[in-house]
This record gives sequence, C-alpha cells and structure tokens, in this order.
Amino acid sequence: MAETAYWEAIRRAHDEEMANDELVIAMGEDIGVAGGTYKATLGLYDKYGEERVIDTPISENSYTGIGIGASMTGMRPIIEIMSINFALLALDTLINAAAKIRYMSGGQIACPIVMRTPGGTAHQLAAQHSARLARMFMSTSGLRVVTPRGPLDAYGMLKSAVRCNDPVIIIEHEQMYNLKEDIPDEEFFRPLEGAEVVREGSDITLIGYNFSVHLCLQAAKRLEGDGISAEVIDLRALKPIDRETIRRSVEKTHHAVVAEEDEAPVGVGAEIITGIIEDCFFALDSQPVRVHAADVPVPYNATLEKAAIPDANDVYQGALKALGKI
Amino acid sequence: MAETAYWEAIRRAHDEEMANDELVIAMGEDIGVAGGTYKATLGLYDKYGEERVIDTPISENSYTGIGIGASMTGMRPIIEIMSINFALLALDTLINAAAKIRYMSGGQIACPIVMRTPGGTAHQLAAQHSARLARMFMSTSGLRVVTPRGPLDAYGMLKSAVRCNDPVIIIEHEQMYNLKEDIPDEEFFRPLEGAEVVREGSDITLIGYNFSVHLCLQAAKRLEGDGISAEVIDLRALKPIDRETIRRSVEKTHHAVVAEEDEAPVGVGAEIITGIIEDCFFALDSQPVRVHAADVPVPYNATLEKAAIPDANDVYQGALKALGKI
Amino acid sequence: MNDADKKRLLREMILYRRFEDRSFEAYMERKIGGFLHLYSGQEAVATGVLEMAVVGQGRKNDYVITGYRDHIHAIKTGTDPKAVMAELYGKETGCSKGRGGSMHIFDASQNFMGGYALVGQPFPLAAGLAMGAKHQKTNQIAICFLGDGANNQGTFHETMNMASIWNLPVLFVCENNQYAIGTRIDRSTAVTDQYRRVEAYNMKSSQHDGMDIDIVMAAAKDAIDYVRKESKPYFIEFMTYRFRGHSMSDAKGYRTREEEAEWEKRDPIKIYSRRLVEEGIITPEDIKAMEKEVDDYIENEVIKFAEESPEPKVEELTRYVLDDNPDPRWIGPLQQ
Amino acid sequence: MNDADKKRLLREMILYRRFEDRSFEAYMERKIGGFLHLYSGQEAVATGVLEMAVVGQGRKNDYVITGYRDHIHAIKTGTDPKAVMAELYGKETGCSKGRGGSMHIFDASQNFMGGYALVGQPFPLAAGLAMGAKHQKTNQIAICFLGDGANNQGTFHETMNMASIWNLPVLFVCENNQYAIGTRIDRSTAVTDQYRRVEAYNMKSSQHDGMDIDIVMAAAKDAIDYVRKESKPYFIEFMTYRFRGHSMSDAKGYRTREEEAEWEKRDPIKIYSRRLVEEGIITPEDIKAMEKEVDDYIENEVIKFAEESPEPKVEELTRYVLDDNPDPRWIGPLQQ
Ligand SMILES: Cc1ncc(C[n+]2csc(CCOP(=O)(O)OP(=O)(O)O)c2C)c(N)n1
Ligand SMILES: Cc1ncc(C[n+]2csc(CCOP(=O)(O)OP(=O)(O)O)c2C)c(N)n1
Ligand SMILES: [Mg+2]
Ligand SMILES: [Mg+2]
Repeated sequence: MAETAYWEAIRRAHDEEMANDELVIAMGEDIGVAGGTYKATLGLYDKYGEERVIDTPISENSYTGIGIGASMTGMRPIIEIMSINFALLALDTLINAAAKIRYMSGGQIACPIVMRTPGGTAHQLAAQHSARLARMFMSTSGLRVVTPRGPLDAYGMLKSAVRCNDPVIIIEHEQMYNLKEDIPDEEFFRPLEGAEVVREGSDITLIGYNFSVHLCLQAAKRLEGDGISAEVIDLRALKPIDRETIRRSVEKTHHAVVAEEDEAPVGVGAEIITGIIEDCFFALDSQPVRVHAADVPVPYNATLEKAAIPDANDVYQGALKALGKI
Repeated sequence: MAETAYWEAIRRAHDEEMANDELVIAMGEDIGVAGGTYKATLGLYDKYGEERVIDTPISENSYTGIGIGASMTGMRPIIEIMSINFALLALDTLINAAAKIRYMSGGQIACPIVMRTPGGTAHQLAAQHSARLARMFMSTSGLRVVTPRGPLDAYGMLKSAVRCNDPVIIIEHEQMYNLKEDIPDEEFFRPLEGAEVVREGSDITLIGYNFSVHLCLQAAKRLEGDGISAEVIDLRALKPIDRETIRRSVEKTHHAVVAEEDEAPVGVGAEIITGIIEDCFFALDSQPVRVHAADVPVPYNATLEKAAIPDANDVYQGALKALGKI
Repeated sequence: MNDADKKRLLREMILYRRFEDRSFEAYMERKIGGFLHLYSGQEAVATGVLEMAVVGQGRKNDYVITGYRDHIHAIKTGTDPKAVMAELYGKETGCSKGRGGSMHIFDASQNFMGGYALVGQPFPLAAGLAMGAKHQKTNQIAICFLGDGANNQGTFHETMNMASIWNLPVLFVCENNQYAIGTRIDRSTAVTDQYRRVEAYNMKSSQHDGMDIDIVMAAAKDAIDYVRKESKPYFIEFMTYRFRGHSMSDAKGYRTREEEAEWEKRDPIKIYSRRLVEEGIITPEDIKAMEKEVDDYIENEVIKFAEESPEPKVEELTRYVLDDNPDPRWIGPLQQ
Repeated sequence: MNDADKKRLLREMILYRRFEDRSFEAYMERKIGGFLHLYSGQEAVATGVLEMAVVGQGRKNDYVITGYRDHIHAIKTGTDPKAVMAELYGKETGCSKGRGGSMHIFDASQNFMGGYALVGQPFPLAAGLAMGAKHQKTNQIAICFLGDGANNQGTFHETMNMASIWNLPVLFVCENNQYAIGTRIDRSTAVTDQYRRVEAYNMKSSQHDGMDIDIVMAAAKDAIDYVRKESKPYFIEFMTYRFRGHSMSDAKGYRTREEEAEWEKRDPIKIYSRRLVEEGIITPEDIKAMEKEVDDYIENEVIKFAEESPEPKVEELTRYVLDDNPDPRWIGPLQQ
C-alpha cells in the first residue's frame, strides 16, 4: 500500500498498461514533452518515445478520430482531452463514429479507445472552462462512461478501460488530481460497471458521482451529528447505471438525494430520480431531491461561482428537505 | 386561412422576416440555389440574392460561428443545419460561444441567432442520420429550444425566434415536413415559451414534443375507445420547460406518461418525470411512465428500426401501464 | 497488365454500373430504404486506384475507408457483391448484418473499414488506420476516398497536418465530381484545384483525369508506392463526374444538360471499352456478351441472394451495441 | 507619425507591460483567480496593429476579437484599464461585470467583442463580425488576433475558406510565438511559416518581425488598407515571443534559457526605447519618469479602482443568461 495522488494513480496505470502491451499508446495536447497538464503522463514520453506518447496539435476532433481509427486496427489509444469543455469539438467523432461503429458494422469492428478528460468547476475558471457534461456522454448508446472518485478507481478503472473492447469515457475532475488515497502496490483492476456503497446508513440515501461523492460524504458526516444515518452511493459508472444498488438502498432508507455538480435540466439527477421512480416508487416515503448547480453559465466571480455550484451544505440541506425537516 | 405544409410554413416565415428586416439572413448547405433539402428556403435565393440566402461549404462549426459573429453586430441569421446529426460538429460554437457570450460579457452582447435543424428518425436513415439530440441543447443555459409540432408553430415560432434576442434552437423533424394544417393568412407569432394542452382529458396526461405529440394524440384516440379520457400536452418549448402546465394537468389526472423518440437515459422523459416528482409528487396515483426508444444506435433494417423507436401503440401501452391496466 | 486483366477490369466496371442501376430499381420498388448514393460515372477512380492496392486478400489488404457512396469501393476491396446487396436490403446476410445499410457498408474480413455518412469524418479515421498499420509494422497503407465537398470540413485540415507531421502511410483520394449535392465547387471553395490545398501541409499531391482508368492506375501506382515506401501521406485528386443525382430525390436542377452531356461522352466504361476494342483485345460482341453475363449474375445471384436472405431477428435488436462477451474482470459488476 | 505619438506609443507599451506584471502580483496575492495569460513580450503586435485600425472611438471602432490572452488587446481598442483590472478582480465594475474574468474581456462600447478560451473559436466569430459590418455597409473591418497553435484547429481552415469566397473584410493576425503551451511549433505543425498556410484559400498573406513596432505598423497599415478597400480577408503573421509562461503554473521546461535570452534581447519595449532615444525624441531619464508615472497610475488608479469596486450581487446570479427584458409577443408564455 502506498499513499498515491489521483494524478499519480492515473500515471501509474498508463505506465503499467503501456509496459504490458505495445498496442497501448497515449495521445493528447502537451502530454508528451510537458508530461500532461495534470501530470497524468509525466515521464512516459522519455520512457516510451514520441510514437507512443504523442503530443498532438490543437485539433481535438481529428486527433480523437485518429485514435479511433487506430483502435479499429487493434491499437489501444488512451486519448486525453485537456478539459471536457474542448470535448464538444470531438463529439462528432466520439458520438457519431466511435459509439456507433460496432453497431453499424454488425459487430465486426470494435473501437477500444479510452478518452480521459477532466470535467467540473475549479477555482474561477469561468464559463468556457467549467463544463461538466457527463450527461452528453451517458445518453449515448455504444459508450461506457465512468467517473472515478479517487485514486483507487482512477488507477483501477483506467486499467480496465484500456483492456475493455468498448469505447470508454473517463471523466475526471479538476479538483481531484491532488486527492490522496492508499492503494495496493500490486496490480489490480476496478470494474467499469457497478455503483458502490461507500458509506452504510439507514435513514437516507445520498447518491453522487465523481466529485459530488465527496460532497455527499461530508453531508453524511454532518447528518450523523444530527442523529441521521445516511448511506452514500458512488455511482462510479454513468453508463450503464447500476440501478440495482440504488434500488436496494432506497428500499432500505426510503429517502433519496442525488447530488450533481451540473445544471439540473436533463442531467444525472433527473435520470437517477426517474430510475428510482421506475424501480421503487412505492418504497419512497418522500419525494427524492436533486441537488444541482444553478441554471447559468459558470460565472468567474468567486462569490457568484460558489453560489452557482452545489457544495456539501447544499447536499445536507437537500437531505433535510427529503426528510421533511425543513 | 390556407392549408399549408410544414415546410411551406417555414418558408413563408423566412420570406416575411427577410422582407421585414434587412438584417435577417439565411445560411446553410444547399439552401440557396437548391432551395434547401426540405425546401425551407425555396425561391428565396432568387428573391433576396446570394448575400442574404447563403449557400455554405460543408463546414458546420464555422458557418454556424460566422452566423454567431454576424449576430453580435445586430444581424439576425437563420442558420440551417441539414440534419441534427451534423449539429454535433457545431456544438462548440453553439454551446461554448453562442449560449455563453451574453453571460460572459455581463449582458453586453447578444447572439440573436436562430438555428433550425431536423432531428428524428425517418425511414431507415440508420445510425448516423437518425439522431434526436434535443437533450443536448435543452441542458444548456443560455439557449432557448423549441420543437414546433405542426405548421402553425413552425411558422409562428420561427418568426418569434428571429425577433427574439436570445439564441434559439428550433428542432424540426424529418417526418413532419409534409404535414399540413390550416394557418391564418395574416401575419402572426407564436411564443417561444409555454406548453399547450392540445387535447383535454381527465384520466391521464400524455406529454409529448415535436413528433411524439402526434403519437400521444393517436394513443389518446385509442384510449378514448377504451373509455379513458387522456389529456395531451405539447411541451412546445424544451428550454425553458413550462412545468406549470404539466403540474396543473397532473393534479387533475393523477397519472402521466411522457413520450420521447430518443433513448431514455438522461432524456426529456427523465426531466419531465423528475419535474412532476418535484412539483406534484403527492398528486400522483401511480408512477409516471416514460415511453422511449431502445438504447441502441438506430438500426438500418426496417423491422429493427421499428422495434427501436416508439410508436403510438407504445404510448398507448404506456398509458395502460400507468393506469395499472396491464 | 495482360489482356485477361484488362478484360477483367472492363467487366468489373460494367458490373459496378449494373450493380448501382439495379440498386436504383430496387429502391424504386421500396426494397431498399434510407438514402442511396450511386457511384455511376466515377467507376474508374475506385477501380483504378484499388487495382493498384492490396485488395481481395482478406486481412492482408490495405485498409480502405470512404463516405456514404461506398458500395463499389467495398466490392473492389473484396466484399462479395451479394453481401453488399443484401446489406442494401437490410438483411442479416448483409455485410453489416443489415444494421448499417447503404451508407454503412463494412467488411472487416477484407479490411473495408466502412462507409460513413458524416462528410469529412473518414479523414481522421483513415489517418488512424494508417497509424495502426505503421505501429504494427504490417506494411499496409490506408486509402481514404472522399468527395470534393468534404475537403471544406475542418477534419481535412486537421488530419492533413497530423498525417504529414507523423508521416502516416495514408493515401487520400479526392473524387472531385465538382458538386457537393447541389452546390458547385467554385461556389463553396476558394481554391478549386483540390490537390493545391495540401501545399499548406508539406504533403505531396497531384491531379489527374478520373475518367480514364489507365491514367488512374498509372497515377495511383506512383502514389501508392510512395506512400508505402516512404511511409508518408499523399493526396491524389481525380476529376470525375457523377452521372446520377446526389441521392435518390435529386432533380439535378443545379447543373446544365449540356454539362452532363459533355461528361457523359467521357463515360469511363465507354472510354475503356473503346480502347480495348481498338487494341483488338475484345470485340463489341464480346462486350455485349459480357454485359449479358453481368446482368444475369446480378439478377440470378446478387439480387436473388438479397431477396431470399432472412431479416435480422428482432430479439437481437440490442446486440452489437457493446462487446457481446466482455471479460468480467474489466467490466464488472463491482462486487460489494 | 509625430514625436508625441511616438512617445505615446512607448508609454502605451510600458503601461501594458506594467499592467501584466501587476496582474501577476495580484494573482500571487490571490486577488485574481482562474487562469491568467500574460502578454509580456508581444506588446508590439497588438499595439502596432491596432494603432493602424480604427480604435478608441466607441461604436465606430473596427471590431476586435481574440483568445484568452486578451487584456492588452482590449485596452488598446479603447477599454479603460481600470475596467479590465476590475474584471480580473471579478468586480461588478469590470468590463464584463465580473462574470467573464481574465479570459473573457468584453467591451461592446468599444467593439471589443471578446476574449475566448476555446482555441480557434474566434476565427469564425471574426469572419461573422466582418460579414455583419459588410452587410451593414459601415466600412468597419474585423480584426482577429490568435496564436500559432490555433491555426491547427479545423475552424482555421473552414473560416479562411469562407472569408475568402465571401470576400469578408477581416484581418487575421497570427501572433506566432512559436509555442502552444509547451509544444514547439515544429512538433505540431507541418508548415511552420503560418502565412504560407493560407495559400490554400487564395488569400493574401505576409510575415513580419513582431518585436519592432515600426515594422508592425507599416505592415499592418498595408494589410488594413487592403482589407478595408478591397473588402477581402488578409492573413498577417508576426514573429514574436512570450516572455512569461503560458499561464501562471508554467515552469517553461520546454524551452531553453538561451532561446529565452536571445528573444529578450529583442524586447519590443527596449527596441523602441532605444530607437526613440537615438532619434533624440526622448531621453533615458524621460523614460524613467514615464515608467514611474505609469507605475503610479497603475497603482493609484487601476489597482485602487479594482480593489475598491463592489462585487456582483449574489441575487443577480442568474441575470444575463437570457435577455433581461424580452418582448412577450415573441417569448410568451403561451396563453391557453
Ligand atoms: C457533416 C455533414 N454535413 C452535411 C452532410 C450532408 N451531405 C451529404 S453528402 C454532401 C455533399 C458531399 O459532397 P462531396 O464531398 O463532394 O461528395 P459527393 O457526394 O460529391 O461524392 C452533404 C452536404 C453530411 N452528410 N454530413
Ligand atoms: C479547443 C481548445 N483546446 C485546447 C485548449 C488548451 N489550450 C489553451 S491555450 C493553448 C495553446 C494555444 O497556443 P497558441 O494558439 O499558439 O497561443 P498562445 O498561447 O501561444 O498565445 C491550449 C492548447 C483550449 N483552451 N481550447
Ligand atoms: Mg462531390
Ligand atoms: Mg503560440
């Protein structure tokens, strides 16, 4: 076991997978000589050379497309998009091509790419650098979407994603790269499906993913002080969603809160709540609550930004609301 | 009053708005000399000239961006994207620029563009030509999204969209262009906000938008035969959603079905159901039902395509399910 | 190239023309749905270029990829015409199992990596195929066929640049038929000679007559040799013309009958037929017989196969979305 | 250009340098958040080009648009430095009311149409501004400043083509500082002379030294005259260098200290100072005094204003998302 930062975990997964399989390559802007904006590929350019750790021009749509084309020949490209905001430029190739090629070809051709990108707000990055956008990927058939909440999953899910035969989108978070956790020294894998109960509880279920899991955990702690036992679920995978784990929890607690960092309309919260309604409507003692961002482009000003984006207190308040305490 | 096809209604709105205001221009692939794939601009090239009815190269991201830039100087561009599938190429400029410029500039600069595009499945257009994607726009702050269900709205909403100071996305449908309706000969406008009760009923609320409204109406007719009185709501606007009209109806009928042509995850159905849960949970006598497409890229084969996409019978079955009759 | 090969090439082009004509009829009979884009008039390009490539040898083939006008490219690469027609019919025996249709012909067994409906989308995919081949040192190249209109898409620029800096073995074949649907090239494009546009990427390029298959083959041979030996991209432009509308519902109001007549004089099949007759390799009667044989083949084998093949099973609607048989170690579900 | 103007230009560049240095300090004091990209080293480009354009005259100005490295372009276009600094501080008095921040400086009152964070996004917006001006026959042009790395984005290609075929009056100014964050231009770009890349669009272009403001002004004058008179696009490239890192968290490990030293010798402020001293227009002591005056101005007016300005009100969080005061005839709601 060694204490490992989120970025180090990703870097280790890259390194091991590249050592393990010649067909694994990494591509992205400034990932080579510079080692990556978040150091996810630090030192790998020197170790594996410029043909395997590829600095790309600022051409998101096409370098992603090149990765997809390479994957069709059996390569395993790990494609970094420096910020999920820039991924909008690559949606055609990701959604119209990578997600559909297996189906359109009647199962003949796979696109085993991994696309890694940080979503989320950080400190005042403003409207064009604060997108979250998980919703856009999780609504696309033919993709897998995962959101590692910490180093364990960041490492173990990236390794699984590289080996999986489907296109996998890994959504990281600007505020998590320095988050630390003990992870085993031996190689391990973490699956790309399945939610995880990260805290057991009996009074209410708090559901998060990516960074919002941490908000749920903080809220759970505070609720504990109030004598309320909150169960916290990390969705881990947004496509497919593990509805079974949610159902089991809600049938136990009868109350649910979903926390998403994104604006509400047509988001993760809506999908989770609708799933709960579909799966265990009659187990509910109160209406499920979604905690979400304000419906605005993210403002630069720190005070406005804070007001726009949910924090642990908002999750806490959401829980009280679900429990009828406010 | 004159019977008018959907495409003719759009064409008339273009014509009147261009005649009314020099600043209105139209842009898109094959909209000029060829008059538009769906004839939405037929004859206008000859009438207004190539500087106002602009045939663009196949460069979706940038011709949309050029329209946005022009709108920042006060122009009123109506931008056609030939199929919503291609709009993925223009999402950066639509979502990262047009939707955010007013906010980022502190309200100084508006982007009064209209972007018109057909979404939806038609007859065997297959995976890369059958996207629906309304969800991607309606989750973006700073945009308006509308879905005219027939000639009346197609005409009246396009005219309103041209005059509105916000970026407006108009989602049409490949299968609606030949749909006919009597519309007034005098100029009129239809607002960009507000759902519409298109059929009154008392037992259940069927909610649709765009083409799925027609499925709801057909299902309502069939339900009538069963002695069930269905109210049908056309959402008309997907951003913002008129939750009030939905609430009023559900408080009356106590049962709800939402019909969307798209795959379920993180879609219109999820948002509507979650809104119902948030607004009138205790008015519900049963869990709301969403009727939606299978979670697959759209298959070419006609039988598979039919199986993948919901039809009026699926809405009918959904209603029976909501009413506990099956 | 010996006489037998020349006759074979002529027969191929006749077959391709007939294949498309017959698809048209089937479309009119509503046996085929969706959009249907026919290749008639441009046969010399795909036939001539791919004649010079490694095709028909299964997974050893060069990689081939194109747009929605893809039937003939697939057949020349090695896909059975029956499987292509069955695909147009949406049948389970179709080369894409009926899931893709006309615009999405795929045949992995022949390295035909697909037809794509998004204009410009194949550029980067092609460069990626070349990257995969290069990385795996297979000596394959990638060949990407696209239209003149596609070159205005941002992916053109982005991909040409990367193919150049990374020395990817990819041949871009521009089939310049001078129209993108109803828009004539000079109305959409600042520099209409497409081969000149890649000067901005330090890439070799050239322009040739695309109606004369001998010219196409000579030019393609040089280009393919260069790409394969130097491991560098090359952009080759062929001037050609589509004899039919863009797709089925096209009245061709955007071009003059005179222009069409001019180009029809340069029909690649007529040019090549005339040459082979002049060279004494074949007689007009032989050609008639060849046409008849092709007609019979299309009707009695290709169409028959498509007609009689089974539909996909509705129970398999959601198959092929993701890996059918994934390794649970990577996929899960997570054991709590 | 008379002596007073020359002195004014020198003062402007000194002010711009000091503005950026002072922003850096404020960033270190955490008064400024987000990303901060400084312009130091490149001053001669924006100053020289915009000196030749119509600026400082409010809504009559030419339209100016750029990327995230945008403070100086805004100021030279006519925005009050105080409003720019207040924007960096996120204050309500900021030119974007604190909503935009460093990367999104806007000033509609001076036709400064914004800084954008998406690399390449301003290309089409600029062409659209030019289209708007042309359509409204205002005799304005649009000027778009972007980096060398941005030229690899698909929007470059798409926009150059359309600007050319539609004869849009837009000047593209490429500030070639040879790096895109940590990637040196020759590692990302097949043709490193950027002005050569627009040959593929039948567009005029040229390349110049971007460290000598006199050279910049001479070249910009010709280009702007051409764009305005001919109503055609022009692409002008200036060779320059950024003296600082890409943004705040940049250790500059990707370039050598020798290279940096070489370019620092060509500091545009030093070059121009030396020239004005040699020409006898100014003395080194005058320059010292000028620097002092600028420092005082920045500290006592600009920073003071930013520090003392109020924050936006939280109640106004959702203002400016859509039109504040829409006409109910178009917007609704629908009356049932
Ligand atoms: C991204 C995208 N934009 C627009 C279209 C619609 N479209 C289909 S084919 C076509 C014209 C393409 O012209 P060209 O590349 O010259 O090929 P050709 O049809 O002449 O073979 C257009 C605009 C599309 N399919 N994809
Ligand atoms: C679409 C997009 N991709 C990537 C980035 C990240 N990024 C920000 S600046 C930059 C480099 C741009 O270089 P250049 O155009 O030369 O401008 P310079 O910073 O040198 O002024 C990159 C890659 C971005 N902001 N937007
Ligand atoms: Mg063409
Ligand atoms: Mg640069």
